[in-house]
Amino acid sequence: MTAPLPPPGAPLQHYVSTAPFDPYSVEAMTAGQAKVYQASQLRLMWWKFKKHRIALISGIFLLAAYLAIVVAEFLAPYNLHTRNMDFIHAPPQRVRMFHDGQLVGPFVYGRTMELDMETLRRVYSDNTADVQRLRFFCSGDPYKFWGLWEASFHLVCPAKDGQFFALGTDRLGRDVLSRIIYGARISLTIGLIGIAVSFTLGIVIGGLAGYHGGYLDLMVQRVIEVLQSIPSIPLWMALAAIMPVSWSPILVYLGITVILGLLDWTGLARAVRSKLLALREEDYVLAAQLMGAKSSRIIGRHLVPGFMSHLIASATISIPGMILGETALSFLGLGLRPPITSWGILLTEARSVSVIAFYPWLLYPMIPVILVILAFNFLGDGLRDAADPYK
Amino acid sequence: MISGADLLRIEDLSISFAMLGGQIDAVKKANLRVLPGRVTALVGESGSGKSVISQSIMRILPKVASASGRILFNDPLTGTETDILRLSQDGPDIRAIRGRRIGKIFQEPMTSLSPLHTIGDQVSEVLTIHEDMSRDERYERTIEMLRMVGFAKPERAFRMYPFELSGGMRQRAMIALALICRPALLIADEPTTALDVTIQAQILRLLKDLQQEFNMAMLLITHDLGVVANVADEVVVIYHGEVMEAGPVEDIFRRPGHPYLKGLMAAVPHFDMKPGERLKALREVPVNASHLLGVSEERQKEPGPDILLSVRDVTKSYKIRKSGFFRRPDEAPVRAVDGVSFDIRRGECLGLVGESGCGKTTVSKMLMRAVTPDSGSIVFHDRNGPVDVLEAEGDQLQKLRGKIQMVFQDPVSSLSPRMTVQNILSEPLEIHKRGTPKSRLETVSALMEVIGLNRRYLNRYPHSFSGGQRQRIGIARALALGPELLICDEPVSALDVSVQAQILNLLKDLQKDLGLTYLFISHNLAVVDYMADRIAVMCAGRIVELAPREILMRAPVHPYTKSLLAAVPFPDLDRPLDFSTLKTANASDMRNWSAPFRQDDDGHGLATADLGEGHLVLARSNADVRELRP
Amino acid sequence: MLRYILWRIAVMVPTMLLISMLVFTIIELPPGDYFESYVAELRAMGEEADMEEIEALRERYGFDQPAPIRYLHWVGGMLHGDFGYSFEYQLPVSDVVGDRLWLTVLVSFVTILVTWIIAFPIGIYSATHQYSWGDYGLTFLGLLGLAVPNFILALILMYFANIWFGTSIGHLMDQQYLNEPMSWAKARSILEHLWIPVIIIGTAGTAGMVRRLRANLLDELQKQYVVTARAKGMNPFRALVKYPLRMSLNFFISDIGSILPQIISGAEITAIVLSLETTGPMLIKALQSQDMYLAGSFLMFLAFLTVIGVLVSDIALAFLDPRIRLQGGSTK
Amino acid sequence: TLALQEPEYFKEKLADGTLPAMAERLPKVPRVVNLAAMGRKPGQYGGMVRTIIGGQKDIRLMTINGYARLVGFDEHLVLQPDILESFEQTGNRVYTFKLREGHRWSDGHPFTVDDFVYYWEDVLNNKEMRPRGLPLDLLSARKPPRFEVVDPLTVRYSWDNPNPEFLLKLASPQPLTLALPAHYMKQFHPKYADPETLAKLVKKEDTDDWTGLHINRSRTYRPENPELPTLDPWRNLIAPPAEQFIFERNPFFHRVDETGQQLPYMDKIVLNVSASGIIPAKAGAGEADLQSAGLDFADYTFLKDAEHRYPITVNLWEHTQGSRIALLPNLNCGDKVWRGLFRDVRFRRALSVAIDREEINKASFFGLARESADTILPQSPLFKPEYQHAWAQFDPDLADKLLDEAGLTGRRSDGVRLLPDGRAASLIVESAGESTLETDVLELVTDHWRQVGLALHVRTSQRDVFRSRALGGEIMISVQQGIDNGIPTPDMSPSALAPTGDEQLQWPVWGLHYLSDRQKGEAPDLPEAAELVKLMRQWKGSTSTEERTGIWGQMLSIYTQQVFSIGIVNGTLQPVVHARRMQNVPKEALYGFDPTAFLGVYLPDTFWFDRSA
Ligand SMILES: Nc1ncnc2c1ncn2[C@@H]1O[C@H](COP(=O)(O)OP(=O)(O)OP(=O)(O)O)[C@@H](O)[C@H]1O
Ligand SMILES: Nc1ncnc2c1ncn2[C@@H]1O[C@H](COP(=O)(O)OP(=O)(O)OP(=O)(O)O)[C@@H](O)[C@H]1O
Ligand SMILES: [Mg+2]
Ligand SMILES: [Mg+2]
Ligand code: NI
Repeated sequence: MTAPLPPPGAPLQHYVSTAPFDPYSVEAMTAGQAKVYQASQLRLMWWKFKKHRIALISGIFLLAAYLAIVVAEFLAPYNLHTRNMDFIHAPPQRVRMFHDGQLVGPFVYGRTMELDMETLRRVYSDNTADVQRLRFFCSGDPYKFWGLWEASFHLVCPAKDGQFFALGTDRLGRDVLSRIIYGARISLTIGLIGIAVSFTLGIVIGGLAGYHGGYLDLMVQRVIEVLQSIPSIPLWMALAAIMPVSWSPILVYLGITVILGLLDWTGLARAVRSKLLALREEDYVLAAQLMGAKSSRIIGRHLVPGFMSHLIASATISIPGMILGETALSFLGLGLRPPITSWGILLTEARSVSVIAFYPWLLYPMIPVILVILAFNFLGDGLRDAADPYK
Repeated sequence: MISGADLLRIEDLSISFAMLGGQIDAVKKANLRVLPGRVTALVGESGSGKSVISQSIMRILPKVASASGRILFNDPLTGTETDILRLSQDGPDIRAIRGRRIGKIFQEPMTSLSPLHTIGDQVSEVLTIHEDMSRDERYERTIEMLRMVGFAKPERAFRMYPFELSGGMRQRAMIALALICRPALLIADEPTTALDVTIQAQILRLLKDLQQEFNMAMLLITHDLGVVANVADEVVVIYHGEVMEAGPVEDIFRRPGHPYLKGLMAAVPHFDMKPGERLKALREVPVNASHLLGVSEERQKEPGPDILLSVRDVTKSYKIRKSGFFRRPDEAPVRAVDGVSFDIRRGECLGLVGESGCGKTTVSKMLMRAVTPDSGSIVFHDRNGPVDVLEAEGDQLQKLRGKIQMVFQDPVSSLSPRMTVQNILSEPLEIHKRGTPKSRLETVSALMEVIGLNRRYLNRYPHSFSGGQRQRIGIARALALGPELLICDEPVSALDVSVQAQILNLLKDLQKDLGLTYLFISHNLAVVDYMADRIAVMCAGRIVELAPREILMRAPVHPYTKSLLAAVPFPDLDRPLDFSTLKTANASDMRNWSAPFRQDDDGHGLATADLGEGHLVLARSNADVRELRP
Repeated sequence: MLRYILWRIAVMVPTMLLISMLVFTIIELPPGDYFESYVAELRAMGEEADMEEIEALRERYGFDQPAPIRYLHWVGGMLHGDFGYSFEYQLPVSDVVGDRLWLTVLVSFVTILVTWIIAFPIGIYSATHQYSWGDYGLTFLGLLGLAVPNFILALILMYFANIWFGTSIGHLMDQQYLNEPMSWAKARSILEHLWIPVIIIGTAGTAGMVRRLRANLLDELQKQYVVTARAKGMNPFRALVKYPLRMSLNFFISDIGSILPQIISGAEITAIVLSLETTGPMLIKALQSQDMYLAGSFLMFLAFLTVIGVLVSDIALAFLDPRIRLQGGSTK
Repeated sequence: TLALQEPEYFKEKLADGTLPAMAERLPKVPRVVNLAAMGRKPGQYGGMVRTIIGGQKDIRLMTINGYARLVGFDEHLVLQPDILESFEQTGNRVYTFKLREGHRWSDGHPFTVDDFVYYWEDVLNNKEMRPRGLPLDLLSARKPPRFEVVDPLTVRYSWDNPNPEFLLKLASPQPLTLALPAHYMKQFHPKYADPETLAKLVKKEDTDDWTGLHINRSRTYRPENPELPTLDPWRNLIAPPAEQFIFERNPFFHRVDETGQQLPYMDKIVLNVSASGIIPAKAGAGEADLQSAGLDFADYTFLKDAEHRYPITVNLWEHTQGSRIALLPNLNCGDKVWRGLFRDVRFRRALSVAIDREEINKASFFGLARESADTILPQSPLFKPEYQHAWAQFDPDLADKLLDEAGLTGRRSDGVRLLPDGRAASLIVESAGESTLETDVLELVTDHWRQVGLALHVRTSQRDVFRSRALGGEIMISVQQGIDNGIPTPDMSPSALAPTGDEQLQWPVWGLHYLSDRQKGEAPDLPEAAELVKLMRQWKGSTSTEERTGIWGQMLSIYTQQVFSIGIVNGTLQPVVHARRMQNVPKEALYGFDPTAFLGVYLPDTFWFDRSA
């Protein structure tokens, strides 16, 4: 029942609703509302996040990627170091299902290599008589799982005495696919650790400077200025010079991560600081202060969340920088060294015109980089939306 | 009178919000209309969907909202009828209407202005968009408008930033912004909540004038039934998104039909209330005060020093900027607070009233040490001895924070936009490490209950609440710690009278049960009258009069107090405001005051004169006390 | 404000001093000195070096003195415009740098400009059309640029630009214009070559700008004052530019200081791959061969640019946000 | 007599008389290069050659490739007078040089004995110029030569002790200087110049004193000073710093071909400074007309492919190094245990035979290289197959046995052997990480050595600091190329086989001892190394080729048997790109710094553009 309206311009009649009225009646909560009100904030965010399809897919993809690096040895058809001197610079092999019109299951044709002594190129051709069926959950190249346990169990292996180079081989005849899978270990972690370091520093230092202002700010600003003034390459070179050479590759890797993180926080700190300089004048900050909140709490719970979108965007944007930042180091001969590998190293190794002209499959490590970066960004989008109270 | 058409006709308007856990129907099939040149008042409980309706008229609902029904706007200039809901979201058609044909005063003026642009810029911008004017013309027009809404120095206000203005001043800037294009329809969402009664009267007058001169119609959303009685032609009463009662103002006031409306009328605080009389709220929520706030028994028993807080001679001035970026301030700084002294006794409620922009908020912030005074002292007399508020550090300060709490004038900006209500309310407890996560959740739920908000809102963010709901959240947060002194800066301005009654009763109960002390800042004199034991009147940074409630209300001495009392609107059709007297008197202008209260030319400054019975008044230092008595 | 600016400028002096110490440490840090490198290099070419001669050189350039004294000498020299001597080029540093400095500045500024010109519209578009195909598409493109390492992008662009357009490999201009004074033809040749490095260096920055601008705008677009602006009847685009965009500029402005060093750092490797006539390759080479005064001068120059950038950013920030300007000085 | 033909290039100058006619420009007896006899074709004048250098310093390639020397090698590495009309030597002690009459500097000023005198008296023996005395190359048994002007065209240098390296130094790619254009240099010398003008010049150049100025202006190896008169085939026109250097033909150059054309044929050489990384790309894009520097075997495929697109030809020349890549165990390593092992020949041999050279050859060199110890090439008259095969076979069992014998019997759980003191045997190899080739080879070697229980770690640092670190004993093993000159004749110095220099990373401390004439470093305490030093001294004192052949044989035998450096492959190939129209570029040749001076001994001044092609 609704209040009637008089025709346009006509005088208004006194209308009184006759529906029963109980001031205490509160509309009963629906089951949905009950669930929502009891939920924790994280839960709420998860619900909101779930609605973002692409973010969800990205999240699952990343999760899978991180799971994959745990069992890289198992997933990779070959060992990281396995070389095939007879299959140097072999182009990718196509996985086929049908041979002579008959379903054989996944297989590849055997390869024959000829040396073209005129151009000094290796010419590969498929030998269509040689059907090499792939094996699954099989025993193949031996490896040391996590460097600890000897094993030789693989998800997929080439036929006995056959080859399977899904993404081709490099200049030492190593399987590109396997190397990409192994490289994910470093590439997927270096970024996160680096970002964790740089974001912690950036937010804490920038936050304190921005929130407190005054002399603290002045000092912090000068430190940032000084750090920013030195282009990163000389800094890397200098830091790499300090890094003890007797370090194991793993330590070097950690060192590099930390270096990347240590050098990356300044920009963020400045952004945080200048944003906080403005935000700290808001009433809700004052309110928190008057409640007796410490600066850490004010920065962490009130100010930084207001800046979350920026932080998420910055973080997702920094990830490629971290994954690839190490390539710049490798480029200068300062980065990771074999036996460790990473996507960055794989790409650095591919840096020549001949690769682009003749062996483009060596550039395939770019694909996981792109996928991961896209995934992180969409994930970031989803997180942003989930944290956005207006959604 | 009947011009043949409604200026605005809302038919079957329903508005709902898509939220996690199901949608919220904020407005259900509402019908209402505004006649040209007439005022339709929309009254209703806090959270009943008034603001949402007003937003839908401008097509500025948030993205999550969806509206259905018809909103017909009949532009008297062109004579065409447009269904606003059919227009494209931000298309040229709707843009031509917004700001020019329909002006809107937002409920929360504090946050509705951009912090990065000057007031002048934001106000004159409307002209830039809709009128073809030169820069100078725009400036002139803006200055004039600012003056009309009560800025004493409009040129100065023109270049000020919103954060430099007091709450009332921002509201006036907002009004100026809405009116500057002389719209055919003004949607005023609680336009005078932050204004003292004299300025409120001035604004109401201005609106009336515009109404007459330009045939401006108005959709007035307000909780102040006094204002309704004074300006409205038709009234629509809305409750939970549904229209409960509608009719001409006469019918509504003289023959209220619906129990809700009757309840509203009954809940209005009035000046003739007997001591100890309670307001009749629509809903009574039983409160176990000590349990709610977790206050220890000892505190209730132990009396402590009589004076809780003493303020001596505090002064605060702000620099004035010239328009240029590089120029140094060359005018004398403005004294926002000028030599204010007073005491707050334990367990009392000290009312603080005064002109908008006179420094009330500044004073209260100084008590909290949110603003550092230029000079003066503030001492908090704790049970364990006095604490110098301005000097306290570390642990002492932390303890003090727990003992003095504040309800902010602007509820929107004082709530962290990215925290849910639950987090907001439990935060003070977390900071002071009270209780366990579970007990905190209980406390929070209980708090929600006493302020009349449903528990199901716990996981919502502040922006999704109505103005009044947010204000209550602010109150609940201030109460959470069970402070000894609660500073309330306009705590109920956004609440309808029934909820207001509920909240005021709660505060009273707490005062009674726990001996809470209040500094109660309000423009609503009836509320102050109901709450306060003593009342201080501020004007231009000074306390001009301070007296126990009865004395001040019945026998005010200071001319400013008198004019304040004279400007109170009553929710009674038989006691209309006399706009003609109000027009002439600029109540806060010292020159309009009688001689003993003016600063004279031969160097006699002003000093506080004691009239006995705790009645203090600011008068010329050589004035005779008897002379001051009326 | 004027006082603030003067004060900020005064603060730059100790900052620069501090930087100079850091720079000196960095160029001193690797073991050995230029003369070591010199011998090593001769040896790499199969040549032999006369040890006695090298000792003499060492003495001549004061390398037998302790580091602090050399530092003072170096800083003192710089103060009156003497940037030292490049061992590698056997010329005073100021002679070596030549065109490279302004070519670096050119590449950097064009890159920054292009970045902005592309990033702003796209950022605004992405924010206002969140989750549209355009948003996804542009995001994808931007991230693609970000995901491909600069040197690979450089190689690919260089290779295909040569094959398709016949652009000569690398460099900022065609060979015949090297050493030539500026002319229209030379300017054209520079423009023809400039796009490759600009794209390469710019891609990463653009994507970052777009994403961050988008994020900030998305936040601001929800604010009440935007609703107010809409209620005024403002054109949404103009409203966007005036209100939320200005708010979101905060991060952007605070970044100004670091844009230049970032661009220049990002450009170093690209410059090496493309063999650009900019300071990058020369700097890296100088660092590697420990041609310390040359490296030091470059670093100090870059540092100076950065410090100026930070100054500009600080002042711009104060311009932008009155809250910072009027209350920023206070301590909490 | 020849019918002289003027080059087109000087037409204008000849017309306006700024340049005298060719007959006057040439020495009375020019050096006539008989191209037909060399199997080449006489050419035509003209053309500009574009070439790319990896850095400004590389303009020294012009001096190297130009290869105008007082005495120089010919294609068959036989010493020939070049700038000199003739030379004589007696007992490797007395050297008499006869100049060509009428020979002129590139500015037209006569080149005479005065130029030798100036350099000897006012530069070499000037205390301010050379406070530490003469360069080592001019000393024999620490004593300087006597310098005499025999007649206006003849000078003589004579020592008391034999100095067999003297002529080799003159013929080297970085030649020993004996003369400077006195007429030009005198303006920078206080003995001749007006003190005030000189002071002004010094100030302008911002050098501390006149010596700096003099050094700056007289650089011949890096022809940076366009004003400095030269005897090279081309002279520089551009002063550094520059991104491009242009060299034009020297009108007074002393060589002619048999048809009476003055060499060089090609008028101009343009050197573009580029990052070394993109030289292959540029060469493959037809942007170089003659290019070898900056190209590597790995670029061959790309360059060959570019032949289809651009008018270029790619040839493969053979490197002259003893080993393209060699591992040098530092016998002066600071770590006692390691030092002991490195000095144990069994250990060195084990390291060597553990390497599967065939795999490396296949992977990195297409199987075209020669698996070999670090020694001389078959092209050398001194070559014997036993040097090549000495401990260069792949025999992991033997390696295991040798290692066991050397005392590395203990093994860690992962199979890595334990040192006598209980540490794991992990070798740290220093690499400059400059080329992927090095990285690849090291990666393979890592695997090979791992098979015999040795762990290898690669540490990358700047090559620049190798020497000082090796001297300080900080380096265990380093990777470098092997012996420079893999095609020696008995008359060439065998110094690379003995500890004679501190840049020899297998024994820098001993090398320093020899280099500083026993002043610094330590004497070799390994008998075989000491023996090598002894033989080296013998070679210096010997005067007959047979004796030298004998010494060479002994040294090569010791060096390879002792495996002082672990060679991997040699005879690797170097792509040399040239414009298809360019004639006289040998299809196959030897390529190396020493002794061929890269292209130098093949006389690039005789290359020419065939305009009809
Ligand atoms: N953005 C939003 N999202 C979800 N719910 C909303 C939103 N805005 C308002 N609401 C809900 O809609 C209802 C009506 O709100 P509205 O602001 O119109 O109330 P109101 O009548 O103006 O009250 P008040 O007098 O307190 O301002 C409230 O229950 C509120 O919680
Ligand atoms: N940050 C500031 N900078 C400059 N002036 C300020 C600032 N804050 C307040 N003021 C000035 O101080 C005066 C007092 O402001 P205050 O907010 O205390 O008024 P109020 O009494 O609370 O008014 P209202 O009732 O309208 O809220 C006003 O004139 C205001 O313009
Ligand atoms: Mg409202
Ligand atoms: Mg106020
Ligand atoms: Ni140094």
